Amino acid sequence: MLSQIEGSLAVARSVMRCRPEVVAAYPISPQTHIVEGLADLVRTGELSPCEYLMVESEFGAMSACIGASAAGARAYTATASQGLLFMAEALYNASGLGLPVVMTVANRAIGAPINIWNDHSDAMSQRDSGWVQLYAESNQEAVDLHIQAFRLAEQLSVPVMVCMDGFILTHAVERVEIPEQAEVDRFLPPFTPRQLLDPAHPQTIGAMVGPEAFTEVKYLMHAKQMEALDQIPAIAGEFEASFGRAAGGLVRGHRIEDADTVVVALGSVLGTIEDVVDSMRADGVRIGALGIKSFRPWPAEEVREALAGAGRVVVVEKAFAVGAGGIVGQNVRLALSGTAPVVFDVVAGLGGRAITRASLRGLFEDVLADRVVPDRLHFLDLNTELVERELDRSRRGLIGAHAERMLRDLGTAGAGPY
Amino acid sequence: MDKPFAITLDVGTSRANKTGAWRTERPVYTDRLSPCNGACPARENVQSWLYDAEEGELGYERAWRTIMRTNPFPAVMGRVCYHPCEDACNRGQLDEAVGINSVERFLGDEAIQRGWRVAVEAEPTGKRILVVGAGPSGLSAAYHLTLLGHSVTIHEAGPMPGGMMRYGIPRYRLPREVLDAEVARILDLGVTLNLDTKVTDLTATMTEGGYDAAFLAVGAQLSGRAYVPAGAAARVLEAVSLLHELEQGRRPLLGRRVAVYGGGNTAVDVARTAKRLGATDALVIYRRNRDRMPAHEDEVREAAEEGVLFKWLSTVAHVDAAGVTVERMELDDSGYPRPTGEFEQLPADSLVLAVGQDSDLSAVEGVAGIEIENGAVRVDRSMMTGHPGVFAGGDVVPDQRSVTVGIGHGLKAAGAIHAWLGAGSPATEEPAAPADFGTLNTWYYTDAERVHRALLETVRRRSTFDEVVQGLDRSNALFEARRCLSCGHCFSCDNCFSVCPDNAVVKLDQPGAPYLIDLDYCKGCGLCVSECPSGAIQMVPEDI
Amino acid sequence: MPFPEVKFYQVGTFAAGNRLLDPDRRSVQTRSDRANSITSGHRACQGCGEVLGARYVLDAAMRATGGNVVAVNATGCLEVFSTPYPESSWQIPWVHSLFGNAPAVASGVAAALRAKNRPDTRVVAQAGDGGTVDIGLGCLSGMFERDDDVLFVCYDNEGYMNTGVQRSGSTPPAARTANTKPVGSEPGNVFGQGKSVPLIAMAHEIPYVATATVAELHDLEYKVEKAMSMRGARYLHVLVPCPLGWGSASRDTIRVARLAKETGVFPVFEAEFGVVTAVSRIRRRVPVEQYLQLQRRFAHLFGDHPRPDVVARIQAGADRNISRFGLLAGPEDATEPSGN
Amino acid sequence: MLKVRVHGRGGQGAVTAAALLSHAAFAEGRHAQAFPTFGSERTGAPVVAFCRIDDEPIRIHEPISEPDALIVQDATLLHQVNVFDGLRPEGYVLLNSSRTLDELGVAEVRTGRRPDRLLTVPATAYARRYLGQPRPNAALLGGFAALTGAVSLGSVLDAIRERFPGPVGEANAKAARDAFDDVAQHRRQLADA
Repeated sequence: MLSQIEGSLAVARSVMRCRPEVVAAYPISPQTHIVEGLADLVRTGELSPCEYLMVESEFGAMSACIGASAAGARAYTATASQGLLFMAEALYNASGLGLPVVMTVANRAIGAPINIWNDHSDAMSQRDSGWVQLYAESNQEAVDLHIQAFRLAEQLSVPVMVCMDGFILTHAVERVEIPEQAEVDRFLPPFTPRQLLDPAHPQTIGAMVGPEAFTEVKYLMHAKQMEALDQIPAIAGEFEASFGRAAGGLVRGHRIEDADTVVVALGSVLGTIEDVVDSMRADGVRIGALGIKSFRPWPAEEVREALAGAGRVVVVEKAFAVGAGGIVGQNVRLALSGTAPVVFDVVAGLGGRAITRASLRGLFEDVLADRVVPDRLHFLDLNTELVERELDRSRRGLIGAHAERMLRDLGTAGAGPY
Repeated sequence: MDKPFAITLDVGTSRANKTGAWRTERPVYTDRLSPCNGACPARENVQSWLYDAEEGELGYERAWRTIMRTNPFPAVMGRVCYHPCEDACNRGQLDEAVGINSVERFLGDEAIQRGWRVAVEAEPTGKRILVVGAGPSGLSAAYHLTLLGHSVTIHEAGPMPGGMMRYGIPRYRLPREVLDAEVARILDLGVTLNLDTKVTDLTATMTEGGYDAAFLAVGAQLSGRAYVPAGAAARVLEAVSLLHELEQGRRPLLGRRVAVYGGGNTAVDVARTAKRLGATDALVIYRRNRDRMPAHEDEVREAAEEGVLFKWLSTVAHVDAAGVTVERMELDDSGYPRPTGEFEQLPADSLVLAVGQDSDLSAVEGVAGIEIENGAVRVDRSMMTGHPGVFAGGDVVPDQRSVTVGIGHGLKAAGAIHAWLGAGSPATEEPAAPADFGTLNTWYYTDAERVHRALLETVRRRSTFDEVVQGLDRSNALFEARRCLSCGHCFSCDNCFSVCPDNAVVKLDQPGAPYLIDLDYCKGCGLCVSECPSGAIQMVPEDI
Repeated sequence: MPFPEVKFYQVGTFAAGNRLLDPDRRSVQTRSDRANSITSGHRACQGCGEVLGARYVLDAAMRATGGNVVAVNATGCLEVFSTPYPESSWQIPWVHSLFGNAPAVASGVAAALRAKNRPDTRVVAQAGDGGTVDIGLGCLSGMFERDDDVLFVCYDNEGYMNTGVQRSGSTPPAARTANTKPVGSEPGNVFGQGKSVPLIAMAHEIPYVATATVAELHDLEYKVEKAMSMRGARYLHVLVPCPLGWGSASRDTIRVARLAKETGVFPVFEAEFGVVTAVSRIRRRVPVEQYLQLQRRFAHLFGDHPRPDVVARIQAGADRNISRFGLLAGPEDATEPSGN
Repeated sequence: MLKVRVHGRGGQGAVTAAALLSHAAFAEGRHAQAFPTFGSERTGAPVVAFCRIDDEPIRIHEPISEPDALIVQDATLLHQVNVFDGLRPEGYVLLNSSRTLDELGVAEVRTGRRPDRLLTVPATAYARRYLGQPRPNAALLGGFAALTGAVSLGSVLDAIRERFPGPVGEANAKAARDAFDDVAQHRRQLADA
């Protein structure tokens, strides 16, 4: 049904269509509207049978999902930011046990300093937790990805995270098509667990595994994610066939066929980037955009293939590895190793700073004009004056080649917005 | 279900891991010697028959038959035994000893009432055995020898069987119908009893009768000698003859004030009897104090209740018609009485001497090989005298003198005679380790106060010969039996099965062998041993 | 009322069973058909109190539910010694997730069973004291306050034994652990620390809270059976001596537990909806020394430089328990633990 | 694409206003995107919400810095924040006030702009009249429909009734209708002038 609806509520309805039997959640902005919506749906009986657990923490939320899933129930939760970190231990456990829990992450920055606005630091911090990570670029896609997520999770017995930008998507009221129950039921069969807590067939779940088999267990986890690289596009294709619209998949290109500059990004910023790309195309610039839909598993081959023809690759991401560089950027470099393209790492939209078309266009033009040093981390819309002042103040702490080079960068960067 | 590798396992698979390999010690089920059994002169397996009796109606007869394997006089024992078993009973250290004696009496009376009997199952051996004396020891020997298939003849000098059971123990402690019933049960097995038949020359009697072996058990029927200066007209009697007369229905003249000289049970019995014969004063004179008195404390207590008076630390210096002159004694450091030279006059119409008894050994005087020492016949460990084939027991051999001891001798001698006749080997089993209090885990025993047998009210005790001590009824006999701790013996409480952290105790549910240690898994922690209430498991080192 | 005394004069009340006792009055552990929820071959130390407690509790729960139990286990000795790949000692459905989340995992299992309308399958969650009173307390409180249909069992061996005997929130005062060594003016664990989770549980006013030890099997099984007859969040705190961590002889495990109760050091009671309803009275009161001297973790209080002052403080604590719970008087005299 | 910025104070429903507007547009089969300035502002603090309306799907996700229209729920904001920041020359302004722009001392906003697109409406007064409460949203949207024609009054009323079923919706609808007439008449006067 087509409706003008807030992203969070749309996701809540989509999750309802997936018939979760246990929802356990702990409130944290900007995830709250999703679980509030589900709580309502459970109370009104629209979602039934389903148990809604008001747990005492995100750690408890994920733990309850682990228990529910082990008991053969379809389990769902949602969180963000600090909450995701508070779950971290349980995330690894859910994936280690191969429990097909599905979780929405309403992406939000991580403190300190405390900041409730959007970026990808939370999800990126858990990129190695063994969870599949899918990124939605619109509320429609968020709705569609959840349906695919349950299918994927239960097909492979692997937990899946659907990432959607906090506030930007969760709180945006937009036109969204929410699938009918019958359609979803056709697409998503009932959950048949691979392991089950059942007095009729007792099993020991969660054994202690020593050096003799731990490597193999982890290898099999990895193999499962590699298998997901085939399942994700297959499921996306099936979804498009039965729902009549495209969503998900591994990567999605926008005007990359003949592009010699390709912007790589994930999440809601893609729409804005595509808008800039189109306007620059109108001016004759051969630029395109590549959206990463599945960050875990990392579709190295697909990325490599998509970027093969490009000379420049600009990775715009909403998180970075402090003291190292871009995270998506590093993965892109890995995918491109041994090939031509120059990769630019740009961090943007940290802690909710708006990523405007103006800034993006300025960035792309600078890149095209070789005003940006490749292979180094850049910060979009950085207040260079301010940081210079601050660095000056503590200059004593900054000596040595690396620090000096950083200052030089600031000097040059002072010219541009990044 | 295609469950994930390694993280999800099939149940119960750890049984493949044989943890028994960790063990340095292993638990072993064992039977220890219960203190009651160790203390019983009649060699009764008390723990075992109490175990049977715990079952109530279903177990009473089995319990009685267990007693009868060693002692043919349960009803008598249940009255006259001074029950050293109860003195030894571990429960005494917990609350109060189990009333073994009262349960035994209950079982004995049940048997008489219900007419339970034993039968000779052994094949006749064709051997003839002479038993001299139909007292506890002789009758016991006759009983056991008969059950072993021998043909037994008893020569009894007196007119009635029973010996000291009849002549030494007043009827108010042992009703005669009880004694007669148990004696009859023995005779009914086919024992020949010749009364008023005194053996004067044992070897002669044996040759004449063609006996293969003999058991001498004439007891100690002669009053002990004690010189007491007596004036003319002094009335002095001897305890044993007095009790004999009484048993034959005569009423000896004692007067209203009776003094009894001696500290043994006989002395007390005489005093209590005197009371019943109408004496207003019955006074027991003893040279030491109450603590050192040989008489059993129950007897002394009951006597006191009946009004018998005691004069401690006194010896009789002189007796005449006026009464008794006693000299006060004092105990030296070794507890031996010492004269003080202080004298006291006590009014008394008669003095009864109860200063011990001697055996009439004329039957064996001069028999080759038989040695007599301080009035007793020397025997070896198997109760055989220096004369091959001649055994002796009861009061004629140097040992404690009591009915129970005598019965024990009879049992032991019977086994020895049986062996000597080549029909079996003498019993030589290693005595098991004692089940002393420390080996028990008494926590597990429910608190339960002992039930005491009721006593006849003292008025009737002063005037009649009715039985003083009453019996237990069915319910409290069961209660008392169940107070037994089964020291040193498994009674299937399932503790070991329950407390094993490794499920290494297998429950077999078989009588006799209830459990088995599964050495594949037993780690040797020893919990089963510590938590066994009765100390019936012990740890033994593994040979490594 | 606590476990009613069986007036069987030999060993009716305290031993596991007795050949003459009606089978229904014997302990579940005496039955050849007991579940053996955790079976042989596990790697627990000799004389381990925890594995004993686990089998007692789960077998009783299995019997009470007709074999319809699902177990959730926190990280700790019990989990480690029972499930090293490729062998499991469990014979019932069992899941281990993490150290601090057993209560929440159990809540999830219970929720799943509710959603699947399987009310007959019951959930038992278990953890050591570390997983209960320390790292798991947040989740536990949440489970209590939601009144989820879970019986949570804490096997309290008073320390982090799996990691090498470190202090936990339930390590008693003066006890030696790897990080409370018997050195300094206050040797061993300091006084005034630690917490009573049973009382904390009572503060949630959940249907049932009880304490027990591995020394009194009937009492323990009675409490499990009672707990399984109820719905909602229930808490059972079982004292399980650890020969390794306590420095007691492996054969003394049950004896030590018994003394903990008989000294008053470990009060054994029941509470419903936040109110103490019954206490197991002390049967043969003994001074704390008898309890302490069986354990090397208290050895520094005796020996060459004895600390009667410290022992006196421990005795005082035991005496407080005795008067607070009325451990010498009848249950009706039990004074309310403060805070309720 | 029409880009609308709503200024208000926490609790006055700026976000709701933007959402209702997007619903009205959606009802007309158009694409609309309403979103708040995401924050943890508390009651009384100045807040902003946005709404984009277009005939094409809207894929951009950035705040609106150059609005085509402004809805100001609270005139006291005028001297606190620069509500007119980035307002396009041909832009619209609807101010909730019973006073005129001159009386409010913001006449200068007229310079280079069409005066008939810069109006005030006593939305709170209408709200008080029908709701008995100072909830100016519905009235402002009614007025906005009249001022810009971006959405029809009917769509606005539908959105309002959908959001607030029953009497509350009806009362709001009445306030919206009055504000619509008020603004429409006001515009005609200025157009004629």
